[in-house]
Formats: sequence, C-alpha cells, structure tokens
Amino acid sequence: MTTVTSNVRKQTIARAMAEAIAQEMRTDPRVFVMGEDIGQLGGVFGNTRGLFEEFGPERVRDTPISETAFIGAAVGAAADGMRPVVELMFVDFFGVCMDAIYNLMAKNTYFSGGKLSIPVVLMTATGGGYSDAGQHSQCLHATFAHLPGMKVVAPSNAYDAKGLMISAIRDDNPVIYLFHKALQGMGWLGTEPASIVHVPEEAYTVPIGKAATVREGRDVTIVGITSGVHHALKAAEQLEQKGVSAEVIDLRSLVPLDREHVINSVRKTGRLIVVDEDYQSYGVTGEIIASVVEADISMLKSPPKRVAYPDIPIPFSRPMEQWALPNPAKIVAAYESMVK
Amino acid sequence: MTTVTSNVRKQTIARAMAEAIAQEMRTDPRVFVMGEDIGQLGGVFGNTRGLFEEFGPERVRDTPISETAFIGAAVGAAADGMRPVVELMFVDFFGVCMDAIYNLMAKNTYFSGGKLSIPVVLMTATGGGYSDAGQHSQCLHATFAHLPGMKVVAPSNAYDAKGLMISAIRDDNPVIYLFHKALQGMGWLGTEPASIVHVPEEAYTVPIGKAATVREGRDVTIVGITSGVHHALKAAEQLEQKGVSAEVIDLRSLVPLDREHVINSVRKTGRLIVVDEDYQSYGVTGEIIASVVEADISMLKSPPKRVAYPDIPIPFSRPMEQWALPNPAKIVAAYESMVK
Amino acid sequence: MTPTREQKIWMYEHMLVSRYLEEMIEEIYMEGKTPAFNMAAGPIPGEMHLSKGQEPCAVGVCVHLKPFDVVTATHRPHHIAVAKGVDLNKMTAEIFGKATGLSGGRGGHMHIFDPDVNFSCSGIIGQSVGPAVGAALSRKLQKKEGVAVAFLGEGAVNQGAFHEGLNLAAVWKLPVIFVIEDNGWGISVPKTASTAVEHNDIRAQAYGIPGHYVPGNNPLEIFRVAGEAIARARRGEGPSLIEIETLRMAGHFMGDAEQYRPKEELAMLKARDPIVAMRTYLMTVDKMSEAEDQEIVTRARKRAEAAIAFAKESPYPRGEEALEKVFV
Amino acid sequence: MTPTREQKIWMYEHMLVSRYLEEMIEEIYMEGKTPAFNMAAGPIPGEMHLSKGQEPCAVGVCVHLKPFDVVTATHRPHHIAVAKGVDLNKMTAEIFGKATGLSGGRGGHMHIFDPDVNFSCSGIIGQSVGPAVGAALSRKLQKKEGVAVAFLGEGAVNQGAFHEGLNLAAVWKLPVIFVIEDNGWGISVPKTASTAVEHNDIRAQAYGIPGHYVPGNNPLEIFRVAGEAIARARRGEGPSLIEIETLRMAGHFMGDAEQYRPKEELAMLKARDPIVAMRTYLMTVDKMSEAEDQEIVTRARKRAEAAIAFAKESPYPRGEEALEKVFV
Ligand SMILES: Cc1ncc(C[n+]2csc(CCOP(=O)(O)OP(=O)(O)O)c2C)c(N)n1
Ligand SMILES: Cc1ncc(C[n+]2csc(CCOP(=O)(O)OP(=O)(O)O)c2C)c(N)n1
Ligand SMILES: [Mg+2]
Ligand SMILES: [Mg+2]
Repeated sequence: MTTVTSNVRKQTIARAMAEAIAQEMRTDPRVFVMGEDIGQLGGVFGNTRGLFEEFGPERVRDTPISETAFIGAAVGAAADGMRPVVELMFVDFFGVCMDAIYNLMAKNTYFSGGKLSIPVVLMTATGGGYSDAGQHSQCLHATFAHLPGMKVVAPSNAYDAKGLMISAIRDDNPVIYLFHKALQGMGWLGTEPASIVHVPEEAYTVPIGKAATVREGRDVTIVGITSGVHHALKAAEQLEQKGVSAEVIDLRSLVPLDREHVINSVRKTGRLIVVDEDYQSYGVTGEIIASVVEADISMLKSPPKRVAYPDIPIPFSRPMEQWALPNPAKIVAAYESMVK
Repeated sequence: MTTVTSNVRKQTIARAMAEAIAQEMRTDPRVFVMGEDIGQLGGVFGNTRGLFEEFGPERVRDTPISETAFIGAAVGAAADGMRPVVELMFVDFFGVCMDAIYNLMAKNTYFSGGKLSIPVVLMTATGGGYSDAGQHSQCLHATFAHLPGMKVVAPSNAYDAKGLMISAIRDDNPVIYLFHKALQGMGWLGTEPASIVHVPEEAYTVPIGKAATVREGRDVTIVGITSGVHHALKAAEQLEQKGVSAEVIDLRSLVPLDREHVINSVRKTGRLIVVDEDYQSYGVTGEIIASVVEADISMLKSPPKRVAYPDIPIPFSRPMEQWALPNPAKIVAAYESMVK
Repeated sequence: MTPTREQKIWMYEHMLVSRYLEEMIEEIYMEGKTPAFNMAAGPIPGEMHLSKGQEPCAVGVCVHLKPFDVVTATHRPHHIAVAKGVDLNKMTAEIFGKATGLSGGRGGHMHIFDPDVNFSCSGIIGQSVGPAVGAALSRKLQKKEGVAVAFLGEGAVNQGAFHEGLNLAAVWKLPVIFVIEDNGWGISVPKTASTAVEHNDIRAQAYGIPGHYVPGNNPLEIFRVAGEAIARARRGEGPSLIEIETLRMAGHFMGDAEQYRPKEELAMLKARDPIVAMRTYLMTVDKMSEAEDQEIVTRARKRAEAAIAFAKESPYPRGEEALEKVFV
Repeated sequence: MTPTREQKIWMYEHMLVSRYLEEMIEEIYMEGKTPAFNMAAGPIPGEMHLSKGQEPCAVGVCVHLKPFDVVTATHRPHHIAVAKGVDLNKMTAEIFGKATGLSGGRGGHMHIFDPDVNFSCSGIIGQSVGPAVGAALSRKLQKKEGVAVAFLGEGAVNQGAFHEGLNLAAVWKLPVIFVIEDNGWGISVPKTASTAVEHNDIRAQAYGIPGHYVPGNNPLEIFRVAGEAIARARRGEGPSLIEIETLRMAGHFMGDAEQYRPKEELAMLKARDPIVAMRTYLMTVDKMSEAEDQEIVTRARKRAEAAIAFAKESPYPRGEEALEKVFV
C-alpha cells in the first residue's frame, strides 16, 4: 500500500536528534549549540549534521577542547536566558568537566532557591562494542543518575530520540541526554536496525520520566535502557520460541525514574531481569531491583537477576569486550536459571 | 585497674590517620604526602598533623589548587615507584579532577596489562551535618564505588581508620580513602564520641574488603558505613529498649564489597535496613539490597528498607539539612514500618 | 580614568556597608561557638569566609557596573555582593539560613544568588570563570547590553578552569573581565609556594589579552584599571585580566588560628586597613568633613543593622522545604 | 646542539619504522571495513589515529632520551612509542588486540604502556601532563637519574590539565619537558579557531619557564631545541615548553573524510612529507648513498614487517581474561 509506505519516515537516532535541535532552533532564537566538532563536521556522531549550514557559526559553535570552560559557559548563558545544547563528545570525558556539570549546572537552581532556571541540554555519547577501549566505551548511566539536580534521558530508538530531545530543550532544567553510539545509525559504528524507526516530521515531545512497555508479556519483566532494550527484545524473541512470554520495558529516563511502571509489570509477571551496559555494582540494576523489592517483596517468584557490565575497565580486544558485554543469550540464560 | 587504663589509648580518626601515615613514612621512603594545606597547617581536617614537622617539605608537599595536576602527578609518581598519599580536601571537589582519578589512576593498571602498579592513596573528606551546604557536605560513596579499578574504604572509628590507612598505603592498587568530617574528632566539626576508640601504638592493618559486625542481634540487620554505623548503633540501642535485637554491620569497604557478610546476617535476622548518608538513588542502599535479594529472596520476612539522603542537593539551613540527614529515629521508624 | 567625588563616596560607603555587615556577622557567628568552637553551632553555622580588607577590589570594579551587568564571585563573596547591589536583607537572611533568604536558606554564605542584579557565586575554586564567560557569550548572541565580571582569588588562578575560560573568552572575544583578588594566601599556602610567576597579569599574554597588575589595594587605582577594562569590553574589544594586590585581614575562615602566617604580617593588618586609608584620602583630597563622614558611616551602619535585624527576625524554613526547588 | 651523523641516521631510521608500521596497519585496518566502513570490523577494530607526518617530533626529542627517561603520549602515540624504544612486536600485537600485546589486548592503540622503557599514554586530551610531572617529581624525590617528557597536541593546550601541570612543574622546578605537536588541527577544528595565540611557546611565560617554537617540522631543529631543554632539565634547572610545527598527513582517525580541510592543504601533504625531506637532506648534506639508504629502508621495513607478522600470528586472549589485571 503506497499510502502507508509514504507515511513511513524511517530515521536514525543521529538524524532524529539533529532534526529535533533544528526545529527548536527555528522556533526559539535562544537555542544554540556548542561543542567540539559539532559545526562544520556535524558532530563526530552525526547528531548535529546540517545545523552549521542552516544556522551558521554564531549559533553552532565549535569549541576548543575545554569542556570545563564551555560547559561552565553553558550554565552562565542559560542563567542569562539562553537555552544551550552542549555536547560532551564521549561520556567518558566527564571527569575533565564534572564540576561544571555537577556543582554548577545541576545545583545552581537549588542554590538560587528556584529563581534561576538552567535549561542546558548536555548530550553525550555512550556505549561500546566496537573496540574503543576503556576511555571511550563506557555508559556511566549511574554516574549521572546518582547525582541529584539533573534529569537523565537515554533513547533506544529514533522516535524517542527526537521526542526526548525536544522535551529536553524545552525543559527549564538541566537534562543529560545520553545517546548510545551503536544505536546512532552511523554505519561506521555498527547499526542496530531496530533503532531506526518512523519519525514524524513535525515537532513532538516524549515525556521525560516515563518508561515505555515496548513488548508485552506475562512471564518475566525485562528492564533495559538504550542498548539493553534491544538485547532484551532479542532475548524476548528467543524466549518466545521456548514458549516464554517476556515483557520488555524501556526506561528511557533514569531521572526521574518511572518506578511505578516497572513495579506494575513485575506485579503481573512475578519475575525481573534488569539489563544494563553500565558497570554492574552501585548502578542501574541495583536501583531497579531495590525499587521493586522495597515496594513489595511478595510479588517476586524468584530472585531478580541482573545482566550488566562486569566491574572491570572496558577491554580493547574484541573477544574480551564481547565476552563482557550484555547480550540476548545472557538474558535468556538469566531467565532459565530463574525457573530451573 | 591502672594497668588496663594505661593500655587504653583513645584516639580520634584524624590522629589515627596521621599516625598511620607517619609510621609508614618512617619505614618506607617511597611514601610521601601531597595536597592542599596538608603541610604546615596539618590538613584542614587534621589528618596530616605533625607530618610536616617530622618529614619536612620534600615528603609533605603543599600543592597549588590544581587537583588535576597533583593527582595526575601522583599517578605518574606511583608508576615510577613511589607511594603517594594524596588529599582531595573535600570529596565534593572530585569534579575538577575526576579524569585523573578515574581515567588514569583507576585504569592504568588495566591498560598496562597488570604491569604497572599504581599504589596511590587518595584520601578525602565526606559528610555534612554542620551546614556547609551543597558543595561541601556530600558523601558520594556510590560515585566512587560504581567505577571499577579503585578500592574504596571508609572507616567509622579510629581503630579501623589506622588499620585501613596502613592497608591502603601498603596496597599496590589505588585506594580511595573516605573519612567523614563529623567523625574526625576535630571538635570544630562536632565529634561522634564513639568514633574515638583505643588505637594500638604499633602499626597494624585492617583488611580492605571485609565488613565487621559491630553489634550482634537477631531481629534485623542494619547495614551502614561511616556516619551510618553510628546512627545504626544508636537505633539499635533504642530498639533494644523495645525488645528488638538489631545486628549492626559496618561495611568499612565499598570496593571490594563484603556481600557475604551482609547476606549471612540477613539469613539469620530475616530483615534488612541499609543506612547511607549518600544520595539514595543508584547508590549504596540499592546495591546492598539487590545483592541480598539476588542471592536469596526467601530469607527476607519483609521488604528491605533504606534510610538514605534524599535525592536533593544538600541545603545549608540547619532545619532543612537536619531534616534530610539519616538519623537513629528514621532507622527505628523503618524497623517499625517493617513489622507493623 | 578618575572617579568623581560621588563615585569615591559611593565606594567608601559600600566598603563600609560590607565591613559593618561582616563585623556584625562575625560577632553573631561566635554565638554558641564559645568556649568550644563548633562550626555546626550558633545562629550562623557552617564555614564563614570574611572579606574584610578586600573591599577595594569589590567597589573599585563594581562602581562601573549596572544591575544588568553580570558578576560571578567566589566562596568569599560578601564585599562583592554588597558592591553589586545584592539585596542586603535577603542576603543576610540567607547567611542566617532563613526562609526569607535569597534562596530560602538553601545556599548559605558561599552560594549568594541574586538574579535581580545578575549576581552568583560558586564555592568551588575557579568556577566563577565559566559562568561569566557564558553570560558574556549570551549578551553577545542576544546583542544585549552588559558585561560580565568573574572574581577569583590568586589561588584559583592555578585551577584549570581559569585557563580554559580565559582562552575561550579570548578566542570568542567576549565582553568579560577577570578580576583576581590577590590576598597572598590560599588558605595556608602563600602565593609564592603555589604560583610560578610573581604577578598573574603576565598570564594574560597566554591569551593575547590585556593584563594589568594593580598594587596597593587602592580603590582609586582599581577604579582606573577596571574602568578601562570594562569600557573596552563594552566597546566589544574583548576580555581583560586584572590582578589586584589586596589584603586578607581575617583568617581563611572563622576559626582559622593562622599559625602559618608570619607574625609581622599579622601585626601589620590593622595599619593596612584600606577603609582607614580611604577615609584619610577622602578627608585630605576630597575634603570630606567629619560630619559628612559621620553621615556616611551612620548610613552604612544602619543598612547593615537593618539587614541583620531582618535576618534575625525572619523565620527558619521548615525541614521538608529541602525537597523543593531542586527543579524549577 | 647539532646531531652526529649517527644520530641523524637513527632519527631517519626511526621515522621510517614508524611510517612503515603505520602503512601496514593502515592496510590491514581496512580489511573487513570495505565496502561499508564499520569501525568494529576487521583485524584491527576501533579508532585508529595515524601519526604519519609527525615523526620528526618523536625522533627529534626521543633521540636524546634513555630507556630510564619517562615519556607520556597521547591518543596518537605510534611514532613516539617507536622512537622511545617500545617493544615493537608487543606494541603491534596490542594494536591487534592479541594476547601477546603489551597489555594482553586490554589497551589497544590508544593505551600503549611499556614500563620497560617508561612509556605510557592516555586517550584523554591533556592527560599526558600530570603523569609526566609526577614521574619527574619521583625522580627528584628519589634523586634518581632521568627526565620526563609529556607529548601533547596543540588542541590539548587549551585543556585545564596543561595549565595546572605546567604551573606545578614550574613551582617545583621539576625535570620535565612539555612537547606540543602542532599539526594545526584538533579533529576538524583549526588551531586558529581554538587557540587565542598564534604559537603556544608564549604560554611558557605564564609559568616563568623557557618556551620555544620550532617551525618547519624539521628533525634537526627539533633535535637542537629539545636537546637543550632536556639538558637543562637534567641539570636540575626545571621544565621547558616546546611547540613544534608538524603535519597531520592523515585524517584525524581512519575513516575521517576530512571535508573540513582546505583542498590546497590536502594537496600539499605529499610534498611536505618530512621523511622525504630528511632523506634528501641526508643525501645532500651527509652524503648518504642510495645503497646506505636502501639498507636503512630495508632494516626499518623488516622491523615493521616482523612486528606485523608477530601480531598476526599471535593468539587472541580468551574472553574471560577480561576479568584479570584490574588490580595487581
Ligand atoms: C577545586 C577546589 N579546591 C579546593 C577548594 C578548597 N578551598 C576553598 S578556599 C581555598 C583557597 C582559595 O584561595 P584563593 O583563590 O586565593 O581565595 P581566597 O580564599 O584567598 O579568597 C581552597 C583551597 C575548593 N573550594 N575548590
Ligand atoms: C578531554 C577530551 N576531550 C575531547 C576528546 C576527543 N578528542 C580526541 S582527539 C581530539 C583532538 C585533539 O587535538 P590535538 O590535541 O591537537 O591532537 P591531534 O589529534 O591533532 O594529534 C579530541 C577533541 C578527548 N579525547 N578528550
Ligand atoms: Mg587568596
Ligand atoms: Mg592537533
């Protein structure tokens, strides 16, 4: 059917992010973009492609390699009425600028008693799987989500990517926007086909702080974010072959965290597996599990399970990295160990 | 009895830390100390007092306010055979130097395939309760414990403080040593009397990665670290008045985490409360709870509880800060809500 | 560039307001902290960094600023806040942790935020720089009037944020002025032990921007140099760096016994009080009469007293208000 | 300070080894990555930052160094590692992610660590500085022979770590040399858009240390300037800063289409190849014969070939070895 096909507008996350930023820049002159190589290059990960050409060097500003300065500057510009979208090229570089992020961006609203709004979007690339080693492959979900004062979102597909970006730009609070390299649809980083989905042309929002059930099921709840969602969906398909019906939840936001959504699902399925590409300990998996069991311990038929990155720096060599990463097989195995 | 009294050598944590460092410096010429105001001033929190006088400015080095430089330098010196003990004055300042800590100190051993040993002790002050507001009162336990490659210890009393410091200095790996300001025994920061205990004069070690049961009990396990241990002990006394027997565990180390110790206790008591002065979400409380339930969910008689810092920046004003902090009453209330 | 008599009086008066306010705070701070000094006790708990002796830096710069100009300050912000026109009552209430404070007691004395006059602080060394650069960028992008001034201590100059911010401001030619208050000390560490050069104005060369060193803690000299730098920024000619020799008359924070500080230096403090010098100057050069001085002194003291009274009378916030204002 | 003929040949040969090794890596890197370029595919996955064109910086500095001297490098480390005497076989195996690699495949090409010759890297911009300063401090404290050299790109100079480290080294007068490889680009951003001054040698003034600018990507000039700075450090006279004009002959990393780079600049790359220039120089000035050249070329190529062969033949680590070596 031609009509249906022509309505489908499949996009990558990279493209969806750039489109969202462009649309907001067109309607809101306060929005501007800063970061390394986000101008003429269009961003190392493609998510600012086309912006420099359309909006020029004043509103799409390549910066020196000075993250503390330009993120600090974003805070000052935001307090002065602008709405900066700032890129930290890899999340792994947070350590050179975490004070600007966390002691300025995240806290100045509180320090001002709510008088100052700091509407910064800090977008940054996460994730591994392509042998970029220990300083360029991390997720660091919990590193950001643990620290109050910032919202934290992370899309698993292009539809959410656009909607969450527009929500983030319009939000009067700082938002950390994590995008996973392997889901960007950049080709040269591998591409998860399921991240490329229909993206409406018009501007729309996806609410920050709301999880989504991306697959319904009865026997087990699998919770993930970004890459974890895709592993979960693949595992669910494999489980289906074995007659197991898995429900898959995409958290989409880590702060605020939609605990209710997860709890309601586990209440139904009685089993919980949490998938996370971030380091396991003191992380997302622990928080989700604790949130469920502190709400109600009786609904669980077996101990919850986690499939997360082990507590080791990320190795370069492919066999080691692939061994360490979460994957569908590990999720299936986790389920099987639950019921045996 | 005179003999007994004369054997008791009560010390503050600050004093115990300084004594440990001094003893190691006497026996090991590779040990030296760097940081802001750790020389003539003896450290803002007293934990290097006397070192400058005994060892002089070469081995006890006041630094410029350049945390990235001197922590990075500690990594280079450690790789070159030295054993630096470095102070980050407040843990809250991690953001200006986290890359040196986390992308260098914590990972260089792995990057070198285990060939390089990076024996740095990074000691830093945590905790609030004295109205130092949002950039000077945090604990950030999970911020460090989440990231692999560093050991993380945090004493609740002077005996452990000395033993853990000696272990940390002798450890061939990087160790984050968190000391809580309100337990330092500095007077001007308030003093928890129970942190001041007998400290043997001779050098001794407390193993890194081993929790301690600081009070035995049957009805509930209360797990804490630093200030949380003291709140737990006070809560246990109050519970005892009500006929409830609480077991209190001092984690002492967050990495490695002595999960077995906690699990064994919960197996006995059937109930778990985790106390933490760090922000609640994606933190220590979630990790402990998840570790217990993933081991065995059937041993819990009721949902586990957490008494942690709410997910807000730390307010200055006393009524707000005191309201937000964990305390014994909150622990008692948590227990009561469990059994009602 | 020389100040008018009116500007001089303005500077003098604002130095006095800051000084009186701090003297009153100093006294109240010690309530509940004697005989045993416990920072957590008394009507004003927590750290207290007094700025006495450094008032010339604040007034000499801020006399050139309008409310729409932006100032970012440090952990030692009172004098600057006073000179920038921060609401004195609300600021004092904030220092007391009261509900009527600028942020309802959430920030305290290291986190003085008054958006009405574009004033903010950070307690993290060096972190006044980025936000000032960003505010200047914002003005440039919006083509809106106004410059930004970042204050920082001489100890802060060795923090990476300083370097990154100055380079960024220079590359983008932003209307921002970096003012270093060189009081010779970063807590217990003297400048000579922490900084590889004698004066930090030379560091301006690393960014191709003008650098100035102002000796003598003299409001008139500061007026001149700051005035030129600010005018330059207003003309769109980019950033400047100014280092001012000043004086920390108190300890790093209250409770600091200053045993590390040479006795001779401590003995000289009173004699080098810049307010005394300014008064003498005004009397000699500007023929300020005793009566006029009394009037100014009284006005200044009354403002401080009113602020303290306001703070004292104000209620505390309720504990659970801590949960509010994390997000807007 | 002028190099002996032997030193010149040494420099030439080490430039060749690095170049040949990279050419072989370049070819193998593309295996499995055509027609669709996917960084994750092929025998050498991940990012690949080639140093071709920058070899003069490495040899001109490292010819003065002994194994006990310390070198810290960047995300673009091959040429420096070669010149510092890193084990070529193990380094190449590391780049392939093999079990026989320097770190058993844990680090890859951005994390070349060879403690035997005191060589290490960081993939984080600016973070070569701190560890070099620390190694220099260690030598001073231990009264042990040796200097430290931190290499960094011109883009890295605007990172806070640079500023902090130089000040610290200057204050403590440590035996460390900071070498900036100015290839004009930080990924797609030209130096003019990121740096407020034309040459970074002027930034040495901010730390009261000697600063040198070496134009022309010429090993002999680099030899002279680096030699003096290293000798100065060995004499205990403290740190120096050197900026070297060099040339990025490849894209930032492999796969970079370099559309941001002026066509004329790209067209000139081959003509500006420093190895060709060095060969010409040696033939003209040092009367290197074709035969001698052939000998050197063959020796260099053989070393590279042997390293590649070693890497290829080596086994991969087992997946679960990932868990090892987190702690010693
Ligand atoms: C990044 C960071 N490091 C350390 C501190 C602790 N600290 C607070 S004030 C201070 C000294 C600052 O010296 P200077 O910049 O000269 O300002 P002054 O106190 O003299 O006004 C230090 C080290 C801090 N707040 N932030
Ligand atoms: C702190 C940090 N920010 C950004 C990056 C990403 N990055 C890698 S290389 C590079 C450019 C570096 O330029 P330069 O220092 O001139 O070295 P070159 O690549 O030219 O050798 C950037 C921005 C990084 N690795 N670390
Ligand atoms: Mg100072
Ligand atoms: Mg470069």
